Amino acid sequence: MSPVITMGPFHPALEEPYKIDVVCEGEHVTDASIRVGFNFRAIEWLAERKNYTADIALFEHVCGICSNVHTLCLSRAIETLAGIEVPERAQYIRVVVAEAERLHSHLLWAGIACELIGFETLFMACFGLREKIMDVLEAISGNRVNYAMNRPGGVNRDIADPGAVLAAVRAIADATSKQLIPVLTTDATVRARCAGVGVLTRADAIAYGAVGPTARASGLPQDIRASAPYEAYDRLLFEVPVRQEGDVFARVVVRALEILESCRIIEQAIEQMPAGPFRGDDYPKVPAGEVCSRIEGPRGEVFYYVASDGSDTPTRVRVRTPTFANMPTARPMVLGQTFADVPLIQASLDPCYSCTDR
Amino acid sequence: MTVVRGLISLLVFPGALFALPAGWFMMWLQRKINARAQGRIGPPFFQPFFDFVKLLAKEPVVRPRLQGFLMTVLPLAAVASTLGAIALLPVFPKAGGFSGDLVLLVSLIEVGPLCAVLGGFVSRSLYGGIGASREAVLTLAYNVPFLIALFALVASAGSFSLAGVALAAAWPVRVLALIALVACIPVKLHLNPFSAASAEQEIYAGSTTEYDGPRLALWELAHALEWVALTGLVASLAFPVADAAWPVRVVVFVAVSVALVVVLSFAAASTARLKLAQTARWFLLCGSGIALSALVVAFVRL
Amino acid sequence: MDAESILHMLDVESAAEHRTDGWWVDVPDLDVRGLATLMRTREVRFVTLTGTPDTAGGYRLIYHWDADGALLNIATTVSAGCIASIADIWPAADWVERELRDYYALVFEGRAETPTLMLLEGDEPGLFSRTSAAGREIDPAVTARDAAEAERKES
Amino acid sequence: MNILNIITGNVARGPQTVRFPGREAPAAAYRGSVTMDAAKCLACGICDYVCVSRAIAVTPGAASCEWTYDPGRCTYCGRCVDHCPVAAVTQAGDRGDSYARSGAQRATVTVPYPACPQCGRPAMPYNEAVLGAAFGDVSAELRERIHLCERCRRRATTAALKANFGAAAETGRSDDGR
Repeated sequence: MSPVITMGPFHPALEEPYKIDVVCEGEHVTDASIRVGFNFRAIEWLAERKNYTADIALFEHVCGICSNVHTLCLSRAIETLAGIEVPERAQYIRVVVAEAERLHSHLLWAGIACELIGFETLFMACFGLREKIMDVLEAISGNRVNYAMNRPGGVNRDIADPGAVLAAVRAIADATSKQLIPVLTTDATVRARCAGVGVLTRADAIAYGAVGPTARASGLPQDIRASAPYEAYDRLLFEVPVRQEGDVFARVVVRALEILESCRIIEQAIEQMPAGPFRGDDYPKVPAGEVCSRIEGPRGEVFYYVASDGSDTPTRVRVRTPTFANMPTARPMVLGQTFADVPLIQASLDPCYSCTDR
Repeated sequence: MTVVRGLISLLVFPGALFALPAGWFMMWLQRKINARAQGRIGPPFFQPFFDFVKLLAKEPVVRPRLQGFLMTVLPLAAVASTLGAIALLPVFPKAGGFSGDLVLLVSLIEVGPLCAVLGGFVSRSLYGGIGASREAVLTLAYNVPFLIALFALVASAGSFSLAGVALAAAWPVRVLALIALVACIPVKLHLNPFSAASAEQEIYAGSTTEYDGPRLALWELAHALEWVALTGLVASLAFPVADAAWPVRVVVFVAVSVALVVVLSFAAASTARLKLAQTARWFLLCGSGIALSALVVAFVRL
Repeated sequence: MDAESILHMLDVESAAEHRTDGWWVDVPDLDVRGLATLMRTREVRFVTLTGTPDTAGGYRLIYHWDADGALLNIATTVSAGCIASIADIWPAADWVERELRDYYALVFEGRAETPTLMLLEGDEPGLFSRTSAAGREIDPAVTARDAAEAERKES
Repeated sequence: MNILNIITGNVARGPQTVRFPGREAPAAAYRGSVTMDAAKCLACGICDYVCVSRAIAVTPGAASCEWTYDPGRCTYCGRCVDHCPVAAVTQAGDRGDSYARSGAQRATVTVPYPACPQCGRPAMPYNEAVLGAAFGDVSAELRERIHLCERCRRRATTAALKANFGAAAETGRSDDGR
């Protein structure tokens, strides 16, 4: 008898509703199927009925954790379509906010991964660090999660106190390199839970279209920030960490190294940031046409397609969130693994179901 | 061992009157240490007691009669047997005990996990069942070093009585055997890194998932008593103060037990949870290795 | 493999247009499966598939590919409401095909089954293209039964 | 054993938990609930236009304009504040009160239309800054006319046009040399 164990839609390992039916033989997983759609809000349909300014606020709410990537990607799509130049200062501010969001997202993920392997002390340490970057984001934008920073043609707010951002980021880089990374990479119990678990081969990563840290941990060096630089990324030095193993441990290491890279990027951006205007015209005139826009979110490539008929309302907005691409890879990852690893494996993708469901 | 003395050790010390508050205190201490290690405040002093009273006051879910009966009897049996085990602890090595009480103690300690396994299965919950099977596998695994270690002590002391073991076991054997015994405690108490049987992120509360109200309160009670029984066993074997007055013995017993709680709590706070297979492998290789070395030392000495 | 070589292999170089957001090409009678196989062998990453209603009552499908970091958008038109599935060649396309069925009731031929992705099991596909009997669009938040009820009350 | 460093650090530092109600004040830029100053409002409806969640509704009436705001619907994105041409809309810098009933904090502000200096009927509110942004150099004539209600303004404009045409016609006629 192989029992089907249902995880979700409500389960202590998941922050959001989704369902994974796991077929087990003993403790080993022989099959798995994933159900999403519990959070479906038809945001793409709504977007076709609201003007561009309201749409940016609408897409801010696709996700609670990576809200900035959605407004940034949509703003960039509108700018490309309307031919708007973004002032240089705004480009740097966008980079700072985007990387701060990556820090916050990766630290949140690291904490949850620790919690799933029962390592509560490390979970608290990660969330303590995350609190620092949340404070920075609140100081910049006035809110902890939905930053409302981007508008077509610039950003809504200036960074009033770059020194405080720099200090917080340095503290995070310091704690990450001195405390978090050594524990995550050398602790015997963490290694025992993560190394060799949930392997996604390079071939599977390509076939399933994996993006972001998931792809990079499987040996695919893809990063939109490097391959098609946007905003100020072409003027900033950073590395794209890639690992070949494809297991949970590789994904832990990739994200941990990305935390350090993000700190590096923010430091450079704050130092290079020129003075000047940071926002453009209030109402962009969007001509008829269609455009694609891609940026590298914390979880991977965010893709927007916007079609316009020249009015103040788009005719179609299509969003492909990173989790939408990454989530199906959970199936090849869990096959043959033990049931105890399933929560950790699905979490190692850094899944965001509200993003996926839209 | 007179009847009066037996009753006193069952009901007063180290039995119910002492063990209940002591168990709650140890649970509180573990949670408090865990919280402080994580930079949190932690629960108030009476929290485990409040939890117990709150659960007792809740109206239980109506169940089929046989299932309801079993789900009440099994935790009760766990409470009773653990209390019996505590009563046998050789806190006063010279005062009581009988030949072979070690065997009785071991079997009483084993009743608790056995009840948990059965309790998980009779609750007819998928997660309860998985928790129960994990509990069963782990019980098998840790009992290998647990029994070998005790046997090493017996071999060294040449006696199957707890008092004899406490007084006569050779120190090299004793240290090795106690290390093996201490390593077994986290499995029984569901503490990291050996807490696979109650991994909430995977299987909710494991074998007690379906338990509620007074029935869950009984499990909590059994759990609190297990704390006292297991730390007490190690404490009474580690520091047998044969010649001192009884208050000194009590103080030493309590102090060593609490010190053990502190050590176990910090160990739990600084580790992640190992998987079932990894836990079992650890006990069959490392745990048994330590216990076997104790046994070898015991026989070489003989 | 870079985008220009792919366009050359597809023999649509002349029709392709290079814009700031990547290459765009319209291929009305696109051999979707042939394209998918070519991309799979050349390791050109499948980004996603966009479906959008066109003015002629059909649907415009845009296959987005990532060729060495450059975006390659190959569009085709679906007038009969069905097109070949590429989910067996690209597992990455599985979810997006299911989603397009949910939104516009598009049929992807060659799939063993197309379960719902965003909708509940057994829901009518074509959520975004639902219109009432009077020709008005229906809010996706309103169930089909509620919409029929409201219409009956009005009339 | 780096985890032990974290643990000893935590133990040495003591609990980081903030006990209720000892909460830190929000950041200076905090985006709280929205308020509107009727004295500055132009009743243009831009806040309604940019509001994604329909938390703000601007309903024009005959003699005044109703501005309603429901914090329960608000996403606190701040678009209304950013886009208000006269800075009539502002956001509170604190977290506000909690409430139990849906719509309990709904606020309505009535923006009265000022009376027309000529006929006394309601006219549209006006603002110097917006006037400058819309027309550049504001002539004295325009400034005078801007306070009028729509009807009086039309009349004034017609009168002015007529006067101009009339003058032109007069001169034209005289030029004709009839």
